[in-house]
Amino acid sequence: MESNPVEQELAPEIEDIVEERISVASQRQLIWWRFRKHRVAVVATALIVIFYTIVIFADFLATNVPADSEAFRGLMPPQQVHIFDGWKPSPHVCAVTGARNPITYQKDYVTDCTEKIQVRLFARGYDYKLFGVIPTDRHLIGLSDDTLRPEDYIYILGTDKQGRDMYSRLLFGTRISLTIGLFGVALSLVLGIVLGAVSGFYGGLIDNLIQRLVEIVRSIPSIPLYMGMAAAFPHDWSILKIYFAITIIISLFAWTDLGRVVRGRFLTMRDEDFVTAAMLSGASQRRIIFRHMLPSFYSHIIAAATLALPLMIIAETTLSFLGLGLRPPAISWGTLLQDAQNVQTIALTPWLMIPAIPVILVILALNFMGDGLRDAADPYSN
Amino acid sequence: MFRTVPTSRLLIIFSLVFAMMLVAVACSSDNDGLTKAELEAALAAQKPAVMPAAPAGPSAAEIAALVSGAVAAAVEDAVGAVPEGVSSADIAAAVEAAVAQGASEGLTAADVEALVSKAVEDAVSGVSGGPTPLSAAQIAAIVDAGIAAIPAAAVVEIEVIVEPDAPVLVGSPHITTDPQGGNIWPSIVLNNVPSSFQEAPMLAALVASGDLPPVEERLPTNPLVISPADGIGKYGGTWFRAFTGPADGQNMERPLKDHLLYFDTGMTDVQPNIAESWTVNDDATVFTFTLRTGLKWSDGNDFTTDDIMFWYNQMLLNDEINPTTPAWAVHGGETLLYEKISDVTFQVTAAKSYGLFIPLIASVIVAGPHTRGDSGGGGYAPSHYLEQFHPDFVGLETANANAVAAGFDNWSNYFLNRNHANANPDSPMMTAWRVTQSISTSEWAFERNPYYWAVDTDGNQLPYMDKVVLTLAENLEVLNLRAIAGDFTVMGRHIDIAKLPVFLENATAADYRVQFWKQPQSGIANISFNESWDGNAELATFLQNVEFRRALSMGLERDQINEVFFLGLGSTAGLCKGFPDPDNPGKYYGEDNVQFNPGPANTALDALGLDKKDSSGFRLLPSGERLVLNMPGVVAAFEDYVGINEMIGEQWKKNLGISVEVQGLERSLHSERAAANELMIQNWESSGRDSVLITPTHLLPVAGALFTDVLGARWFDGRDNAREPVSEFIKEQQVLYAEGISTSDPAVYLANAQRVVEINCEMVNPITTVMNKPTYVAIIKNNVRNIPNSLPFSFHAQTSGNGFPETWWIED
Amino acid sequence: MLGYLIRRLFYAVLAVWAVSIISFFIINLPPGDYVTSYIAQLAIQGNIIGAEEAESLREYYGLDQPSYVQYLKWMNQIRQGNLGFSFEFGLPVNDVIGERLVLTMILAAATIVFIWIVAIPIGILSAVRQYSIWDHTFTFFGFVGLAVPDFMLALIMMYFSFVLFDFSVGGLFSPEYVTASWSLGRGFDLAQHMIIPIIILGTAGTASLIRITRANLLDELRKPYVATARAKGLSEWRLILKYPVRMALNPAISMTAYILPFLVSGSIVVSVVLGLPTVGPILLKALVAQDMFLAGGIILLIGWMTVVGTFLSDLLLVWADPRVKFEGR
Amino acid sequence: MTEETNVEIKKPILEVKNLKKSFPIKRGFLQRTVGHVRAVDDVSFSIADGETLSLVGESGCGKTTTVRAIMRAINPDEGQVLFRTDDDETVDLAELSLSQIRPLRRNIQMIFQDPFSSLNPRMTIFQLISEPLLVNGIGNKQEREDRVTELLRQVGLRPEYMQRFPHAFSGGQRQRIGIARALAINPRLIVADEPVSGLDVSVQAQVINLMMDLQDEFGLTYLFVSHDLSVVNQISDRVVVMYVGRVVEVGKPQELFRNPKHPYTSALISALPITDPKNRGVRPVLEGEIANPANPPSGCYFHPRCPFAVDQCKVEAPPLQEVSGRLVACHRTEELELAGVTKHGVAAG
Repeated sequence: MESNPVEQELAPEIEDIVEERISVASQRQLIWWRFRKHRVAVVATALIVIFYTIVIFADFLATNVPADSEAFRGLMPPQQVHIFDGWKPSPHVCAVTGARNPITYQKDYVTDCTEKIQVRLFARGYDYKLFGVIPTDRHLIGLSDDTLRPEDYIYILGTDKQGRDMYSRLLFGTRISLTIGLFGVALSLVLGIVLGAVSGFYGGLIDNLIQRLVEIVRSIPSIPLYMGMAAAFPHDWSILKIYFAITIIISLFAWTDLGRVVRGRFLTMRDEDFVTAAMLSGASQRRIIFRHMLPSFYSHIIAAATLALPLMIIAETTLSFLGLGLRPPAISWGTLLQDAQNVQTIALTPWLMIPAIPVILVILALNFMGDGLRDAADPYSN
Repeated sequence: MFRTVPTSRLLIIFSLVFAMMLVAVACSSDNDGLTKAELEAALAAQKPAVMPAAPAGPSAAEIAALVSGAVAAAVEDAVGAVPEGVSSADIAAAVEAAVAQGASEGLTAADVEALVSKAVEDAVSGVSGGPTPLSAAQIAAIVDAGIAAIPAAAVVEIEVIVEPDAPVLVGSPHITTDPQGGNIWPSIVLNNVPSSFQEAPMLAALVASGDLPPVEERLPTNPLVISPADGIGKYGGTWFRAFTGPADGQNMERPLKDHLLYFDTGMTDVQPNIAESWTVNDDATVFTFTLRTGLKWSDGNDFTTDDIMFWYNQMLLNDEINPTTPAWAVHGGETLLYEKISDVTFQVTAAKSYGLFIPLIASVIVAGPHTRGDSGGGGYAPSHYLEQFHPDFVGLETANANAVAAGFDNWSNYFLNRNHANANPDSPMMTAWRVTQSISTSEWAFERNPYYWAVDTDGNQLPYMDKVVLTLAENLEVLNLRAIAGDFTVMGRHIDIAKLPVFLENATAADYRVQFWKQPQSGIANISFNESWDGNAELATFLQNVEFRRALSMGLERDQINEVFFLGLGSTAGLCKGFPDPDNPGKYYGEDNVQFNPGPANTALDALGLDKKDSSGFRLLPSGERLVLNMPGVVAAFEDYVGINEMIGEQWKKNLGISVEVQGLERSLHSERAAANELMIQNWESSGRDSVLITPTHLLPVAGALFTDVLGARWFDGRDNAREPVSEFIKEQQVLYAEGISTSDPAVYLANAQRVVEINCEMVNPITTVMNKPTYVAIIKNNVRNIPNSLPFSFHAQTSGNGFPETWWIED
Repeated sequence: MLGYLIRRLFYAVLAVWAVSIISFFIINLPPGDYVTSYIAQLAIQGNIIGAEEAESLREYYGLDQPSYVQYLKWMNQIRQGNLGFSFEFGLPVNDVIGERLVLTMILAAATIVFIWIVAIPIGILSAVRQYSIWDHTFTFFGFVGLAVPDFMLALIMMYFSFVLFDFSVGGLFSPEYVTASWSLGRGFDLAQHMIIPIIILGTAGTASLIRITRANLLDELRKPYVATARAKGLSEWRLILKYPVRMALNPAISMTAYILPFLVSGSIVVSVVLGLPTVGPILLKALVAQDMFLAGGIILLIGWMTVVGTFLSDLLLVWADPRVKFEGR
Repeated sequence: MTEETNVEIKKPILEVKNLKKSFPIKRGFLQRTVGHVRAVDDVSFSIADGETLSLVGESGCGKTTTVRAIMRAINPDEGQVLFRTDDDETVDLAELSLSQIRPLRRNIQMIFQDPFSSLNPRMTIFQLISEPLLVNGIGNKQEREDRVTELLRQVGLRPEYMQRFPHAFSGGQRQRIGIARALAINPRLIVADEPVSGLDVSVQAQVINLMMDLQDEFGLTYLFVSHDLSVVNQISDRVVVMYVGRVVEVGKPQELFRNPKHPYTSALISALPITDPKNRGVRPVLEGEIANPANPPSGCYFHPRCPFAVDQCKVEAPPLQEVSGRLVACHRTEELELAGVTKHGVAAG
C-alpha cells in the first residue's frame, strides 16, 4: 500500500514494447489478424474476390459474344488450350470440325492438331465498354489477329446446343447470379437491421410482434412461397424487373436470420456498460447507436450477410431452374443449369453441366468465408 | 456450421473440388485421336443411311427399288462391254458413292436414278484388266446387298412420310382419295361382315362362367370391320405408356376414338365409326346419321339415339353445363337442331349450309364423350347412367345435395365429373378400352371393353391388347428416361426430339424402334404479324407491309433453326411447297419468300424508308426512333419458342440490322395479351394445311383467332371491340372461309382451303421457319405389330387414333 | 409447463392463421385467374371463348367477388374440412392432394430419421476419432453435399442409378405397387424408392448435423468430468456414451424443428425433378395454371404441417432437455 | 481519512427523497404486466459537498438500481432526486426529461464496476477519455488532447498510451482510464458503482487511494457503492445500508461497524473474515436467501432471516428512525446488543 501505484504500473516496459503492435491495433486489424489464421477462409475469400472480379470484367474475360450462335457448331466439347507447341511456347487450340452423325444423330467433332489456331493474351475481339464507359475490343485471351481466319474459333468450355460459347455465357451468368445475391443480401440487411434494431432497441410489444413474425416466416417452407410469388410476376416484365423482383422476394424471406442477429446484438449491446457510460457522459442517442452500438457488431453483420449470400444464390438458381425465376434470354447460373437439366446432357454432353462447378465453389467459399468472419468478428472474445 | 473444421482438411477439399473441375474440363476436351480425315471417312461411310431421313428425298424403299432397277438396267446395257477386272467391290463403291451423293444433295428419285446409272457405267467401263467380268445378276446382287445394309446400319428403322407430289386437301364427305402409294395402312372394310366372331381369352373365361353374354350378343349386327395394317393379330398383353397427370387426358383420348364418324389413317376421308352411315342433303343443311344396330355401352346397356337426344336436350341446351354453346354447334347464328327419327337414326338441321359439319363430327372438335365429356361436349352421353345426377330427372335439390356430399360445389360440376370417364371409371364408354383406374391416381389404367363394336377381317373382336396401363411421370425427363429404358410399348406423346441420339443409342439394349410421325404441311414455328396491332402507329404500317415481312423472311437462316431445335429433321420449305398453282403449273407459291437472301432483303428494307441506322447498327424508323420488334415466346410449350425467338432475333440483328426483344411468357398470359391485341408478333405452330378450315385459327383471322389480325377476327365474328381488316388479303381469306365451311360442293371447299393457304404464302403472313418436323418421335417396342409403316400426324384426327390402335398387338 | 404448452400452441395457431392469409395472398397475386388459363387452354384446342362468356364463367366460379369475400368463403369451406375445388383437376382439392400430402410428410419424416441415423453415429465417430481417415472422408462428402444444388444432384443420381444399377426411374412405387393397397411389400417398395430422394434431401442436413454433433461432443469430451471418469478406469466407449453423447444429442433434436421447413421446401424441388407423387409437382402445375384453390390449399397445408411439426419438435425438446427455459422462448 | 463530523449541517449536493423504482414482470404475447420487482422501495438520503457516501448491501439489494435511477440511466417511478447545480439552484433530476438532463450530466459522472465492459473496445484511450469533452462541446482537438494528457498523468498512466486500445491495459489500468474519463469534465459528483470489486486486492487499494487523492485534490463528492465493507470503511464519510430496496441503517462507518444497530448490518459485518474476539455481542449469521424483491415478505423484509424477529416484525414494517445519532429501521433496535467489529478488524481487509 506504501509503494507508489503509478510506478508499479509503469514497470513492465519490455512487455509493452513487444505488444506495441497489438496495443495500437484497431478492431479491424485485430479481426484481420484473427481471420488470417483461418487459412481456408482466406483461400475462400480469395476465390470470392476472383469471382467478383469476373463480375466486373466479364466482357474483358469473355472470348465470344454470349448470344452469338451457330447451329452447325452446336454441342461442341471444350477445346483444350495448348500452351506449348512441342517445346516452343506457342499458345494455340487445335482446329475442330464436325457434323451431325446421320446414324446416331449425335454431333461428332474431331480435333485436328495439325491445324493450330494461335491464341494470345489481350487479343482483339468483339467491341464492348469496359466498366460500361471505356470502349475497347481487347479481351484477356482470344485468337491471334494475324492468323485469324473466319472458320477459326475458340470455345474453352465448349458450346451449347445453339452453338453459343459456354465459357462466355458462364462469365455473364456469374455476373447476374452473383449480383442478384448481393442485392438480395443488401435488401435483407436493410430489412433485418431495421426490424432487428427496432425490435432490439425498443423491446416490448414491438419486439414481441416482430419476433412472432420472424417465427412464422421461418416456420413456413420458403420454396412454395417463392414459387407462389414468382409465379405472380407479370411475365412481360423486362429481365431487369424480374431480376429485382426475385431479389425482393428472396430477401422478404431471408431477412429473418439477419434480423435475429441484429436484434440479439442490440439487446446485449443495450445493456453494455460502455453504452450506459456513453449515455451518462452526455452522448446523444444517435452517437450512441452509430458510434458505439453499430460498430460493435458490424463484423457480425458482415459474417451473417456472407452466410446469407449462398442461400440467395441457391434460391435464385432453384427458382430459375423451376422456370419461375429468370428466363432466357437472361443468362444466370440458374438458366444455364436449366439448359443442362436433361438426360441427353448427362449422357452425351456433360460439359453443359460445368456451370454447377462455380455454383458449388462459390457456395462453399462463401460458407467458409462467413465462418472465418464469424469466428474473427469478435476479437475480444479471448 | 463449419466452425470446428481444421483448415488443412478444408484445403484438401478445395483442392479436390478444383481437381474435379480440371478433370471435368480435361475429359471433355480433345477427342481421343480420331483425325479429321478419319472422321470424314467415318461420316462418308455412314452417308447412305441419311437417305431414309433426308427430308425431301425419297424413302428407303423407293431408293432400294430405284437403285436395283437402275443398276440392273445399266449393267444390262453395258454388260457386253464389261472389261475384265471389274470387281464387286468397285461396283459397290460406285453405287455407294452415288447414293451418298444423292442423299447429301437431297436430290429427287430421278436424279438418284441417273447418278446410279452413271456410277455403274463408270465402274464397268472405267476399269481395265482383271480376271472375271460380272454378270448383271452379280451386279444386282451387290447393289441389293448394299441397299439391304442401309437399314441395318441405321440400327433402327426410321420412317418418314413422303410428301405427296399431288397434295390432297381435306375431304368433304363426298371425296374419297386413293391411299397414298407405298403406305401400308389399316383400313375399314365395308359391306363384308365376317360370318363368325371370336373373342379374347380373358373374355372367353367370363362368358364361360356366365358373367358375360357371348360375343355375338355383345357385338352390333353390323360391326365395324377393320383390316389391320400387316395382318391378323393375337390377343393379349398390356400396352404400357406414361402420362403426366390429370391435365394429360389427351394422352389416351387420342388413341381411343369414340366419334360418331372418324377419319382414315390418311386423315382425309371421313369414314363410318359408331354411326354406320350418314347422308347430307344438297344444300348441306340437313344431316341424317344411322347408328349401328345393337350397339352397347361398356356396361352392357344399349346405345341408341336416346343417348344422343339426352346429350342434346339435357346437356348442350343446359346453361349450367354449357354456359356457352360450343362454336361448332352454332351455325348461321342459330344452334343446330337435333331430332330423333328412330332408335338408330337421328337428324341434324343447320340454319344455313354447313358443309364442314361432317368433318367436324369426325374431328377432335366434336369427338366423343371420352374426349369432350368433361366440358359437356361429345355429341352423345350415357343417359342411363347420367340421369341419376341430372336435375331434370332427380330434381335440383337432390342433384345439388348429391354433388355437395361428393365434395363438389354444385350439380353441374359433379355431373361433368361423372360424365368424364378418365376421372370417373364408373362412366360407361364406347371406346376399345374402358377406364378402370382414374386419371387422378398415379396409375391410369384401361381394360378391354367387352362390348367394343369393331372386329378384324377374321371376325376377332377388337382390341387385341388386353390392357393399357399408364404410369404417372410428372416430369418429362423422368418420362423420357423411362422410355429410354424401354418401359413403354408404344409411346409418341411427350417424347423429346432432342433426346433422339440417346434413344438411338439405347434402342438395341431396350429393344425398341423409332418412328417419326409427321404432320404434313405443318408449321412448327410460324411468325405471325398482327395486322391490327396499334401499339405504335408508325411501326404498325410496317407490320402491315408485305414487303417488310418478305424482307424479314429472307433474313432468316432457317437451316440453323432446323439444325438446333429439330436436329435437322424438319424442312426449310414454306407452307406452300408442292402446292401447284392451278393457272401456272409448277410454280410454288411464295417459295422464293423463304430463301435466305440478305442482299435483296436489305435493299427492300432500305427502299421502305428504313435506311437510317443508329450507332449500334440498328435500323431506325423514318421518325428516327429505333425499330424494335417485340417477340414474346411461350414458355414450357411443345417447342422451345423462347430459344427459337432468340435465334431469330440474333439472325435479324446480324443479317438485317433489326433489333428484336425476346421475352418468355406464360402460355395463359400470352393468350391473354394476344386477346387484348397487345402482341405485335407471335410465334406458334400451325396444324396441317389439310385441316385449315377445320382448325382455322392459326392461319386465318376468324373464329376468335389471335394471330394475323386479332381485331379483324373479332370483326368477322361479329363481336364488339373489333376493327375491319386493313389488308385486302385478310378480307379475302375471311370470305373464302365463310364460303368454304358452308358449301356443299367439295370442289369449292377444296379450292377455297387451298387459296387461303396460298394467300398466307404470297403475303408472307405468317413467316414460316421450319416445316414438317416429326411431331411425334414414337418409341415402339420391336415386338409390336400392325403399326402403320408411316403414320401421318394430325391434331384434328387425333393421331395415334388414325393408326387404329385396337389392331395393334404384341408378338411373344 | 402447461402455460408454456398453451403459449406454444397459441403461437402455432397464430402461425396457422398467418399461413392462410399468406397462402390466399399468394394465390391472388398473379394477374388473371383460372378462367384466363382455362380460356387459353380452350383456345389451343380451337374453342374460342369471348369476353362475355368469360365473365359468366368468372361468375360461375365465384371469381368476380371481392377478394376478402373469396377469402372468407374459402376459410368457411376450410372450417368444414373442404379446401375448395381444383379447376384443372375438376375435383375437390382434398381428393387431389390426399395421399400426396401423406407421402410428402413421410418423405420429410424419413429424411429426418435418415439424418439422425447417419449423422449422429458419424458425428460421434468423427469426434472420437478426430482427424482419422473417416473424419476426413465424411467431412468431404458432407461439404460437397451441402453445396451441390438439390435439383442437379437429383437428375444425375436418377440417371446413374438407372444406367448403373437398373433402378426403376422416378416415382415412389414400382409399377406393380402403384395402386396396390398398403402391404409389407408396398412399404418395402416405397422404402426402396425413397432412397435416392432421401439421400438428396438429407445430405445438407446430415452434413450440418455431423458438424454440430462432432463439435458438441468435442467440447464435452474436454470437460473435467470426462477426465475424472477416465481416471476411474471406465471403459472408453461406455464413458463416451454415458454422458457426453447425451449432451451432444440435444442439438440434434432442436435442429429438427429448424430443419423441417427446409426439408419440405427441398422435397418440392426434388419431387419435381424425380417426378415423385408428392405435392411438389402439382403445386408447380397449379401455380402455372393459376389453379388457385389447389395451389393455395397446398401452400396452406404444407405450411400447417410444418407449423405442427415445429410445435411437436419443440415439445420433444422440452421433454428431452428440461433445461430449456419456458420463459425465454 | 477524513475526520469531518459536521457533514449533516453542510448543504447537500444531492438529496434523494422517497425514491422508488420497480420493474414490471411481463408475461405472454401481449406482454401484460403480472407483477413488479420492487428494486428500490422508498429510499432517501443526502450527500453533502465533498462527502463520500457509501451504499452497502448484498448483491441485488437495489444499490445499483438506486444509483442508476439517480443518474437517470433508468427512470425512477416515484420520489425526488434533488441536485444542487453550480448556480446553487436545486433541480429534481427525477422530473426532467432526458434532453433536459444532458447539460447537467457534466456535473455528475460515473465510474463503473467492470473496467472491461465499461470501455468501448473499439475506441482508443484518447477517444474514450475525450468523449465527455467532445459530446459536451468542450475545447478543440488540441485542447482535448492536452486535457487527456493531463488526466492520464493524474491517474498515473503514461500519456503516450493515448492511442492504444483498452485491450492493451490491465484491469487496474483500465479502471484508472475510467476514472480519468469520469474526471474529464470536472464533475462535482462522481458516482462509483463498485469501482474496485472487479480488481485484485492489491490493485483495489491503489485505486481507492487514487480516488481519495483525487477527492482531496479536486474537492470531489463521491457516491460510492460497494458490498465490500472494508473498502467502504476506508473511504466513506457516511454509510447507507440497504436491504431489498430499503434503507435499514445510516451512520458513520466507524460507529456503524463497531456498533451496528440493525441485525442486518450486524450480519453483514459477521461475514467479514476477521472480527474482534473480545467483542461479546450477539453475532447473527446470515442464513437463507435474500428476499425476493418481486414478492417481498410482509412487515420487515428482513424478518425471515432475522434471528431476533418477533411477531410485530412480520406484520409491521419498521420506520427509519433516529437512534443515537443514527438512522435505523428496526422494531427491536433498542433491545438488542449487536456485535460489531473493531476498527482493526475492518481495516485489516
